[in-house]
Amino acid sequence: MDPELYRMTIPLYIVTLLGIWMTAEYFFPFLNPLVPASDAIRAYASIAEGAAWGVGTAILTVAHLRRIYRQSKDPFWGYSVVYCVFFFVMFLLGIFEGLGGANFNWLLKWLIQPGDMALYSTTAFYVTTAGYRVFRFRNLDAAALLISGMFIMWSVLPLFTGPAPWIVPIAGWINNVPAVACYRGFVIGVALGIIGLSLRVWLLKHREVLA
Amino acid sequence: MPVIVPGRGLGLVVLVIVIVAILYYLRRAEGGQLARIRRLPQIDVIDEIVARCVEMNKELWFLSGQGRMTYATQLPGILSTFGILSYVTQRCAEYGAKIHHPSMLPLAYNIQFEIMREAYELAGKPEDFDPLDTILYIPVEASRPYVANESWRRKPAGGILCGFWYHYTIIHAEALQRAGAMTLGGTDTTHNIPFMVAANNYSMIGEEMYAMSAYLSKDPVLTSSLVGQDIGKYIVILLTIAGMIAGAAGVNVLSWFKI
Amino acid sequence: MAVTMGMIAGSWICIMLYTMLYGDNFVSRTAEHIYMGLIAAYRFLVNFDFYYKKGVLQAVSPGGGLFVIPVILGILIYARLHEKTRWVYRYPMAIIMGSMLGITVRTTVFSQILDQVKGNLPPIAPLVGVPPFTLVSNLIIIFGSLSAVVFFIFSQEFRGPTRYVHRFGRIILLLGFGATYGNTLSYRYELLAGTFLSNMFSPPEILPYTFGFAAAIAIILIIGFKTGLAHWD
Amino acid sequence: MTEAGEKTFFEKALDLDHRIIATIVFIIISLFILVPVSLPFPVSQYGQNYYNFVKSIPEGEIIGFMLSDTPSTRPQLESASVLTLVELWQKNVKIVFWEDEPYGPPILKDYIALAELKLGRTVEYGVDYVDLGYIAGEETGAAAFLKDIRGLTGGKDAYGNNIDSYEWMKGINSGSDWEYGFFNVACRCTEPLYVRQWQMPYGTKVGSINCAMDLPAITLYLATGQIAGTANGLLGSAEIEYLTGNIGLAFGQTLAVSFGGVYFTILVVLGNIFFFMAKAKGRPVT
Repeated sequence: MDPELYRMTIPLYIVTLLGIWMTAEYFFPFLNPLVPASDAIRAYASIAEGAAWGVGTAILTVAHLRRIYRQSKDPFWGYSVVYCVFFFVMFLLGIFEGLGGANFNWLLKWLIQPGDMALYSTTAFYVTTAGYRVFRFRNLDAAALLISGMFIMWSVLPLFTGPAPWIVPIAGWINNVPAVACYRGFVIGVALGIIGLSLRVWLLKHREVLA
Repeated sequence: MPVIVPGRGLGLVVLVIVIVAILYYLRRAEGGQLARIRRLPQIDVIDEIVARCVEMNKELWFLSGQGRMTYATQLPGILSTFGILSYVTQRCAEYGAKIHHPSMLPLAYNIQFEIMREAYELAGKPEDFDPLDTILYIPVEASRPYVANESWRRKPAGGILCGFWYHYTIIHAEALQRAGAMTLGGTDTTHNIPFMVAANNYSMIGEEMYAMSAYLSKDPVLTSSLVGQDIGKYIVILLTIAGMIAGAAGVNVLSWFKI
Repeated sequence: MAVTMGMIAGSWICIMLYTMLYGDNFVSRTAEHIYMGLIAAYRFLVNFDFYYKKGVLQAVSPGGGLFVIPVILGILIYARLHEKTRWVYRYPMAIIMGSMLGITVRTTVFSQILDQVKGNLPPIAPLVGVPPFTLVSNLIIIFGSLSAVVFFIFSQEFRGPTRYVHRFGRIILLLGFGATYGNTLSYRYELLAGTFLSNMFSPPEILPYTFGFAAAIAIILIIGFKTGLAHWD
Repeated sequence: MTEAGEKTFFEKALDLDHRIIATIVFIIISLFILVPVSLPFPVSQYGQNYYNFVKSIPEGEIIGFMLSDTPSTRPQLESASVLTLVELWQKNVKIVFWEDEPYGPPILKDYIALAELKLGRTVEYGVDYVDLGYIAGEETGAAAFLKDIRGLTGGKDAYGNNIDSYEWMKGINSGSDWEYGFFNVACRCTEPLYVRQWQMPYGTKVGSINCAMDLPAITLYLATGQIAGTANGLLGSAEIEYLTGNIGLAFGQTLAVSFGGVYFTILVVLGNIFFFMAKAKGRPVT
């Protein structure tokens, strides 16, 4: 038997078969007896995904261990030590203390969660600097971005709407008319793109989706 | 028992028309009649970015977004990156540009790893593929400081961002911009496409990103499938105008959607 | 409320992570690796716990025999790590991808195409019997969204009059993007203020620790940049 | 024209270093949070209506207060809730609390402690307020509770005392026994169930303390007057702080966000001025 068959072709056909089945079952009632099976397959898929995190995490850790091992080649190996210390502390706490353990939760509550909030809020800085770079009257396109962006921002800040209450209806109009039109067109385009891509995958035209 | 679930008839019709149109144009293209397709300028941008990286002897960064493959709304965006990744990696391997891909997708990481490894093998340079650096899994939350710091240090000359994105968009795109990279960004997420358009030098908006994988495929036939998608757009336009006129004439248009 | 070690740790990690805005330096690098180590382990544990509880435990429990399937699928992903069995991982991938892609296609047609068309039609966007201003707005919504659809057409070169439709579609798209940008902007400032408040400034007793540490970090960074240990450019 | 290699002031200003921009954001945000200045602050109609509603409650009235704040929404809603309590207790209003969220009871204790600080006196359990504890069951639970309080709670409060031991509680057994009520619903993003289960059947005048993202869901009820007023998220908290003269964290936060917006506006205006100045000098600018 050609190894290509069971190595590549059969998995690709599995994608096609499952895809057409799941789509058809939504439209045709005679496929209803198969619904429990397809629900089960989706449940199995999300359970199996849980196991997938191990591969990437292990390789990341190995990459850091390699940096420590090859000290001389990479001047940044010190940081890898920091990574490994915190990784193994968290990992071992999780294993021995369980996910609800006191120390595990302490790390979660006082390091991971504030860190996540801090990182999320850094977007404020990036949005400001990007805005400074982009919001310029270069041409009509940039002007469209600039005008609607500024009006919408002013409309939610009391310091602007106080002295100039007429901003609010303008911003409301932008939000309800051009923005709606924009995302309607955008979403329809995306939907057709999704159908086209899925069909190409099902027709085995995108073999790279399974590498 | 009805043949079709009530209320889903119109959807099925639209879906079938689009699928048949795509199949028709694909078959016609396989018969030698390639459809005329507008060339997207973004394709040349990808080549330009790779060329810039080769010229400056710096890295190209590929960022494939966040999301999980088990969520139906996020999967297509992730799938669309595979074609782009395959093309970019091959180009980089051929021309000798280094590519770095911090992948934030735990499951798709496996596929992306194999895509990149195969692309390097195809280019005949498997030794250039470093499994611990060319592609590296970075937990998605930690990718924010990672990209900001690491791009500042390595100063990549080019960046390509695509896939499904959360608020990370602006951080990653701005970080690459600050490092002096020329970036191309695209996503299908409504909340983050504005930042892709604003912060990157070039952008792929929504469907353009999906079309990209057809353009970049080695098989020129695939671009013809885009004509099938256009048929879907014409259906939308026709349906809207017909509904508008019928609605103005007093017809209850909503009943169309309950077929 | 007393200041605890935890509050100080939370405040300090925030300050350290914020230094990533000042380019690559040892403070932000250290914070990055602390954070990455913790989050990598945490994400792995949480997801593996899900796999173990929903998969392995259910499989061994009575009546859950079929849950052997996801357990095996999960293990097969790891086959990739060995050169000879590399191809095996495609099977779990194919099952995950296939089942989810079907769901996407079937819901996309309704939520992303038909519902959007419905939104352009009466009674949601009526054209008859409405005040003139609403009529104009509704016409802009309808023709704006159609122009935005036209913007994505690939099989036409936009020359002649169609060029203007294409252009109008682009302007509409950019107006919408600008609106989201503006909305997000104020929300992000609120988020920043909220983070400052909940992690660094409250309870007020923590202020000396926060500002003391921030000052120390600032001094360290200035020394670093002056001596060239950290790179300004 | 300057020499080719040398950048004009405008061009330099156009590539203003991002770190300077970021540092100023840091300074603005933390300054206004820590040192909120009292500026003439435009109070929205929502905030004014809510304040008027609180003011309209007569001295010594007995009211119902559903408090289900959560830790994540607390930064937004704390000020509005605490200051409402302060205003009420200044008028010796007696409050019956209950919570439909497990997070509610500990947060209530915090809020009462904070209100005591602001009030300058201690409030006494059983005299100023009674806590009926956590009522499970979301909408059905709330409906049953409002129909027959003693039936659902067994006549006991959160601490197991008989509620009839408090003289003023004797006449209270259903939603209709309160003329005024408040609900703090945190972020539910749903149609407000307390309008359906409390205001509509019993005609109680209710005020709402909710997150800003819930506003679209309740504007309808505000327009019809079914909700008498809303303290709408952080902005609502800031407005109440401003109106009651207790300028604090929420006001500072709103001020910080507003000044962040002012700063961004200034940046964009300057960016455009520099852009056209540089362009006028005939230099290629991006």
